[in-house]
Amino acid sequence: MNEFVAPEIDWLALAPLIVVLGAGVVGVLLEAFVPARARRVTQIVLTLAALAGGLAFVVYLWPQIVAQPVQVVGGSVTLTPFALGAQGIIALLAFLGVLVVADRTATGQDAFAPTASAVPGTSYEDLARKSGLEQTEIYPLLLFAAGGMMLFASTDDLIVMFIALEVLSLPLYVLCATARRRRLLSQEAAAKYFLLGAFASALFIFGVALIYGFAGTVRLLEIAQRVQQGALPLEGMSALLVAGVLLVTVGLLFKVGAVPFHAWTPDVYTGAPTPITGFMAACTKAAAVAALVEVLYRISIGVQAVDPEIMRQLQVVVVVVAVLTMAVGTVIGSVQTDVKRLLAYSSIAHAGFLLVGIAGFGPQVQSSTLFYLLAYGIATIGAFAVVTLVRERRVTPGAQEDNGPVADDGVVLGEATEIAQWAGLGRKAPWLTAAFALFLLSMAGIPLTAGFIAKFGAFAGATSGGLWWLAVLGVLASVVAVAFYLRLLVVMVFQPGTVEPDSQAEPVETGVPTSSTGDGGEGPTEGGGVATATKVQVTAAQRVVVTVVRSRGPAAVAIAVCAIATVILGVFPSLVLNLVAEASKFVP
Amino acid sequence: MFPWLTALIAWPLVGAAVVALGALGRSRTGSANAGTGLARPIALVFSLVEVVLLVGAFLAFDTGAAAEHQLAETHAWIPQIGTSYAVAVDGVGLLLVALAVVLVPLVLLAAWNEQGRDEVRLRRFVGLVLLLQAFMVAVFAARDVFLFYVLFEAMLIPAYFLIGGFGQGAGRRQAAVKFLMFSLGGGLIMLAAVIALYFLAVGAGVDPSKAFLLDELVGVNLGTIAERLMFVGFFVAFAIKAPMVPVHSWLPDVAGNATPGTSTLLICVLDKVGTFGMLTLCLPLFPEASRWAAPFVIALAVISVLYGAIMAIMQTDLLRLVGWTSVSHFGFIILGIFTFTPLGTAGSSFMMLNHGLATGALFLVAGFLVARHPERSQRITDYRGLRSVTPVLAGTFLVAGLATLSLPGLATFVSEIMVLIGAFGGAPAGSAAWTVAAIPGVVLAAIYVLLTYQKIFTGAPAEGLEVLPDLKARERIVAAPLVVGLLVLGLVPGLALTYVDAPAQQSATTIAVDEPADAAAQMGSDK
Amino acid sequence: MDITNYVVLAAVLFAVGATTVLLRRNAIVVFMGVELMLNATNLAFVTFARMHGDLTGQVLAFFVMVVAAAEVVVGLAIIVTIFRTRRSASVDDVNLLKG
Amino acid sequence: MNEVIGLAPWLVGFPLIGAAILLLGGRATDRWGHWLGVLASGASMVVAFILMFRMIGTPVEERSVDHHLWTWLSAGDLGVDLGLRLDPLSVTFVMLVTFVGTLIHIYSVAYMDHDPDRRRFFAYLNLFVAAMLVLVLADSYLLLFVGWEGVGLASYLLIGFWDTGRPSARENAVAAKKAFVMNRIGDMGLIAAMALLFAHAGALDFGTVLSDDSVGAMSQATATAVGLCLLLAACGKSAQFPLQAWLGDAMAGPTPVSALIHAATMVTAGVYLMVRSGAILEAAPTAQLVVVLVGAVTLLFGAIVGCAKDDIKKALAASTMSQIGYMMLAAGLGPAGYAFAIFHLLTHGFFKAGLFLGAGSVMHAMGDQTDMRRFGGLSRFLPITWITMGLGWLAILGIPPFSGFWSKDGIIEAAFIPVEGQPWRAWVFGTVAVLGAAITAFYMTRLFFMTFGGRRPRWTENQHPHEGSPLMWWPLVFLGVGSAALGLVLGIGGTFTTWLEPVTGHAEHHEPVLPVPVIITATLVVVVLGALLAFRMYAVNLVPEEAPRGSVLTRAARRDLYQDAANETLVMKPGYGLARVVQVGDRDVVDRGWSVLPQAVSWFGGVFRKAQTGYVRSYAAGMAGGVLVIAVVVWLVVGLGGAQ
Repeated sequence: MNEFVAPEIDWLALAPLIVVLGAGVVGVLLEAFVPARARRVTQIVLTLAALAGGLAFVVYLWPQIVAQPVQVVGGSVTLTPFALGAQGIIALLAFLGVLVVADRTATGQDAFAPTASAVPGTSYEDLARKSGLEQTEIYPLLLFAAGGMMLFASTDDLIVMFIALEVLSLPLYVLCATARRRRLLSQEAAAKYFLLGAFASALFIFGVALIYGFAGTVRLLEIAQRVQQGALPLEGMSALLVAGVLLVTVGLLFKVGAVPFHAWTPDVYTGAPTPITGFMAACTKAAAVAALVEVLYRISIGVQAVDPEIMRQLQVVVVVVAVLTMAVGTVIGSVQTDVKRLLAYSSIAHAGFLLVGIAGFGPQVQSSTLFYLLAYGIATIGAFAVVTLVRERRVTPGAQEDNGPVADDGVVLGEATEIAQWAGLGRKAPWLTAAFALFLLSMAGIPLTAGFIAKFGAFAGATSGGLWWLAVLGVLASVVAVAFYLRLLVVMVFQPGTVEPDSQAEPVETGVPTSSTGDGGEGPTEGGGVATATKVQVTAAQRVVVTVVRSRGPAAVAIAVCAIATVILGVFPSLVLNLVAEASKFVP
Repeated sequence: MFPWLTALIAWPLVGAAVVALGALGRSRTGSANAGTGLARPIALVFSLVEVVLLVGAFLAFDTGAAAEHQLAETHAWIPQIGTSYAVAVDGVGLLLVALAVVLVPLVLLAAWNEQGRDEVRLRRFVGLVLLLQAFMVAVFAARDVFLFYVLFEAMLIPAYFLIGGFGQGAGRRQAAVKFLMFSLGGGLIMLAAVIALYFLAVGAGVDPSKAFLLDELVGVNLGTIAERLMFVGFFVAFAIKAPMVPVHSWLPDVAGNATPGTSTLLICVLDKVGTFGMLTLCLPLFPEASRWAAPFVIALAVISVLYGAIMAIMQTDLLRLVGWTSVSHFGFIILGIFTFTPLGTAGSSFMMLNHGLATGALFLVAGFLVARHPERSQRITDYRGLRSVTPVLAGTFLVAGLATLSLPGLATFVSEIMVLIGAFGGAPAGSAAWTVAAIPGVVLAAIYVLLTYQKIFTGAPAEGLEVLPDLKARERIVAAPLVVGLLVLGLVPGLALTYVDAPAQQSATTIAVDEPADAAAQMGSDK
Repeated sequence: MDITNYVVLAAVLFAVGATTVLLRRNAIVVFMGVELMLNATNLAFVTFARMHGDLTGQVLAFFVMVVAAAEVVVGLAIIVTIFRTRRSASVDDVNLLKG
Repeated sequence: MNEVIGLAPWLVGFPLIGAAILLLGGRATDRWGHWLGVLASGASMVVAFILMFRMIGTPVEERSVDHHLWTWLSAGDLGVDLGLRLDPLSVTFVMLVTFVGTLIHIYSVAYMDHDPDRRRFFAYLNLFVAAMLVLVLADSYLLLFVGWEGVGLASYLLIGFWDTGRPSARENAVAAKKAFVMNRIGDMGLIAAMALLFAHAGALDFGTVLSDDSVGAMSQATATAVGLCLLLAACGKSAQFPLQAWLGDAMAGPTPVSALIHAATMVTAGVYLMVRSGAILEAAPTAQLVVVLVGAVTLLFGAIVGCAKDDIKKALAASTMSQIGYMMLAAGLGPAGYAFAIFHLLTHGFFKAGLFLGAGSVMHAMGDQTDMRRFGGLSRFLPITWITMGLGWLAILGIPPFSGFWSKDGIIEAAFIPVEGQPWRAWVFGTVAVLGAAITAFYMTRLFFMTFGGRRPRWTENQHPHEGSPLMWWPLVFLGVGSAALGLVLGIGGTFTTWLEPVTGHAEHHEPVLPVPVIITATLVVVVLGALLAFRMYAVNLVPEEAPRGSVLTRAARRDLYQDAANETLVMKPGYGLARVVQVGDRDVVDRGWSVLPQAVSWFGGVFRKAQTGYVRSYAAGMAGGVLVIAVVVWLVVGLGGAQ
């Protein structure tokens, strides 16, 4: 037999991935060896360091990859400037996301359950809470997810892509289930995400199988090559390719959150712990879109020359999905009453805008997509970070509503996510509101924010591909999207906050299974994260007011960075545009 | 050469930054620093220095070549998408910049006591005003389509907050949303056209790194259909901004709910971007499409003239009324622009300035009036017989009203008559007939102005209004420059016409360059 | 026997799995449907590998198996947690989040 | 001429400065403001005299001078200078305006003595004089329009002078607004005329537009259109049919205002415009005919209304309307009529101002009473007023040798001049003119004897009529002398006609259809008959204190022949209806139409969100269905595309 040949591996090119994933492994070990008190700090430091390291390696690698893209491990990792750019964006966004995750706020509690496995409302849970347990495993999970995403965006091999998909998804499923409050919702979100995610994975991998059947390989570039050369094992079975690519695309579109594979998005975004939602919305979208672009474009390289028919079919798929996504995202978004849900639909709408750009199959799409992902990700993480700070607080009658950090009386509860509850926020927390408004404006694509340059790029992409009518549709959808961002803005900035115990009178919109209802009267001792599936029930003597808790630092830093970046990217985007323009090569 | 335009743009930004320091702090009424703060004086000083800068710009401007775009500065901004920071003004642009610069200190003075004494709130207010000013100055100076678009949209945001956050009507939030939705809706349609313009221009051989520079784009043949589509994209945005019937619905709500100062900035300056855009973007970029659309546009313009005036007559709310009069006046401006005669175009350009002064005066004086009412009522019928109570206020109101109805001797008359006389001989089909149809607008104007004056100032003083203070010194200082300006420009309009005449000649020439022969024949038959 | 029959079988199994996902209420059974889809894929991989005469497909099947196993771990954990909270494993009972 | 032309701007300048000082000076000028007003007007009059005498001393062909001040408006193809044109026509007007104006200023010092706002009154009066002088001195239609609207503004301000603090304040204000708005309706005509003229000649100055070249090149249609547009303007300003309704209400202003603005000067501006634009009208016979028709109709209209009015000022206002009808009629007759139109304008300016000031004197004496049925027998108490008004009465009746005879007779004669191809015209309009003279005699005699005649006074006990101060009656004397003598001075030997010839052009002599002596005699006969009838009814018979119900015609005339009702029905109501339609349309169609968009989005949002059921299985079904749908779409689109 052949002699074993040690594979030549360009470890340096793998460094960003190795750092992040390796740190994840280390993090798991830390759980075992570091004492409980120091565990959280250690984990945070490790996680941030790993992501920063990953980012540093991306920066370090950048010039040489731009000069010469490489394929590592036999093409399993194909490091093109585009992929590297995507890795960098994911690492950066993950870094910001982790900052938000790490913030315990002035309440001293993070957003995660002390023990996620405890049944909500049981004495075991109370005990865990009282003894101050913390689920520090979330940090390695985050690292795994981030690593998976980075790999997802930088592979040419469909099976590696599948594995990366699972590596990024599985931690997210778990993370979704770990919310400290409203745990029923959290668990439900996890279950839905998991079942639908698994379903989508199955579709994806079956698509891979069909492509394999058609081309005899699962390497995109090889497929393209073989199609071009006509060296196909099964002649005349291009239907296999179309079906395969369709299914693979569906798997990716699921992660992107495109209609009609979007249904999980609002539910999961709402139910998951808010910092995780921010992380997920920004990073997963970045990874999935990057992967989608790679798959579609590499396939298109192959089929464009040989079979324009298939090319057209591909384009039709993207166009149809883009139109549906924009329409559904904006239209349903316009009737939402929950901030997180609204942001979820906003993320669907943005998936649509991204697809508009991609559908053009034009030459600048790679760079404009990367810019879009960055702009959108920054605004999204910032926005969800703000959501984590707007809380309900239970006060006893007669207590003054104060908007400062936690006052002595009253107990800070979960996030106040009803839009109506955000009334008067501008008065309570002007800086926070200003930042949030900035994120909304960026998402709305108002000029002088990053979102505008991004949207311009996307629509320009469609127009350059001849799909000017799609750009017009995108513009119309933007108008609707603007409307719902504006609604939130109006409530925050212009409406006076109500001091009346409104939240008590508000109908509890979700059905409350009695077994899991939080305890109304019996006051949980410190901090009182009542494990409840729904809005907090308060007794008549108490009322719930909306308050803004002070960040302990990390989240504030994240918000500030996001806000500044949003403005800089909007006013002076040249530098970043230069970078992403260099990244517009994804074929090694 | 000193970068006058950049200075004019940057200076208010600096001012906004200065007053904004701490503007986002907590708002607490009655705190120690209430009313003692420096926000208003600082902003006023900034806006006055801005006037000095304006004088410098005027001195540096060569009136002999008013059709040229002067004081030009061009720097690459986002070369990847071919956009530059390119600013320059011709005579029209300079006058509109002047309008923006001059009105801001007056508005600040007029609103001196309007926003209460909470320092934080005041800082926000004056900060937004200065920010808006910077954007407005920039948009009139922009010579890059992308830059123009960016500013066109960006200036909506401060305006939006000024309406929604500082307005005095109960419906201010809805008004702000309506304003923003209409404007953004139009703006986004324009965005599609802007993008298309870029690709078509690059396709037609324009250097991609300069593909948004107006100077590069003018004269590029884009193809008839594409040109028309893009014209529609631009025009819709401008028509909404202008505002033109039937996309005017946001205006009365804004006028009725914003503070008079905000309305002044918004309607007297910001909305000029609509007509300015038609003049400096639509016409030179899409000459063929402009000619194609002109009959339709003229018809809509004249309908706006009459519609706005009729609606003004029917109003019961003083500030809404003033808003409606603007719909009517903008109709005249658009009529002048789209009949492509040098005289009409010059008249429209001049009218943009005059309307700013006249309507600004009317808004501000109406604001003074409303501020005197114990309940700050805007209902016209809540006032009666104030001529004997506040004679100076009444007189100022009347002068502003007469300027609104274009009384000869005031600047507004000169521009209106230029538009009418010019438009009558316009090239597009039906110019003459539509112009004649617009003339009754002057009668309707007399009705809405004098009816309002009659209701508010004549008869026996209304109960509770028997004793009101007359215009204070501060308020007189606000009104005086506007009134003097209207008078001086009415008697010596040459002061301003020097600036608008040459651009108008050039614009009319450009549009007529490849004028087909039948249009000339049309012109003859109209006579 | 024609080898394409295996491909057809794989497709049928995949469809059965998908139908299971769509029709069954019990979360465990739904998840089993997904597993069935994955295994149908495995069958397809192996069949195609045989058709192409290379080993890649067979190797890929291993990857899929591993992934399926990992999914089981996480999935069952989530389902069990929910079951413990709600005393029900029906996917139709978890619809607090909607709209 | 040229050495004094530099003074011309001061004609306007003095009153304008006066007005500015009085308006801006505020209360500080209250004590001496009225004298400043008089001074400003007087200074202007002095300048006017200087200019007139210089002009008389200038050869005829050099009497028309354009004085350029500065380039006013230069844009596009239009260049309009701010310039003054001095020629016999404008100087005539200048004299009338400044002389009568100054007299009325002086009169007002006393008349407005008790009014706290006297300063403001003088400011407005000065403003009016300035604007009126701009109107007549302008050397272009555009500048004329400035004066045109300027006098409208002054008129508006003065009609509504008492717009607060009196029971009738609101009515006064409404009257003022009505005057301005109806004037504006006329102004539309002037704007349209300017647009037409600019389109035709590319200029708006008289020198170019009215030149033979320009007029000669004008098509019949254009000339007619311009002529009719100008006529519309004249109708508004001069209260001619159908825009006559504002004049009666305008009597709400203080009486000196009625005398100066609504009798002597402003309302005659329409005639000035017609005469000034004579060249164009002559090129448009149709327009000329309409002018004559309007004049004739108004002539009768005013006369009939005048017969029924019991309010002395309204009766005089109707008379004014009627007299201007004469002038308008004359102005439509071409060069033969122009000079007499202006001549009548001039004499009318004197006698009508005198009559109004006399009426003001009566009112002053009677405590602001205007109802003639409450007067009677005043000749004993107000002898100066009685005599001066008597002179005015004789003048308006056209009794030789009083001034009205010279001018009105000229018009009547001109009306009888035949027009080629339309023989009926001379007869119809001549007859109307004579008939008008008869009715005039009736109502003026009625007015005169109801006020001064009668056997017993009809006023109440506590009224003690007496003459006002000399400031009031001296102007009356001047005007009375003018009413008596002006015609004689200017009329004999056609002095005035010759004076105006450089402007109006030489009129070919045409014989009227009847011999001139016959016309004169017939006119005098009917005039005397009319006067005697009125004398019998109102001097011999007792005048009832309450107006009798009267005939249908009387009642109609009292209500101004239903002019307000007609306007109400024909214009205001439909107009308001239209405005309501627009208003409702804006709210329910346009505004609601736009709000449908967000509503539709919300509705769709509500529908679509139902698909988000919360059930995992439905989500999965959605995904599976989505795959199928997309596959089908791909197949359809591409399949159909491929089939092409």
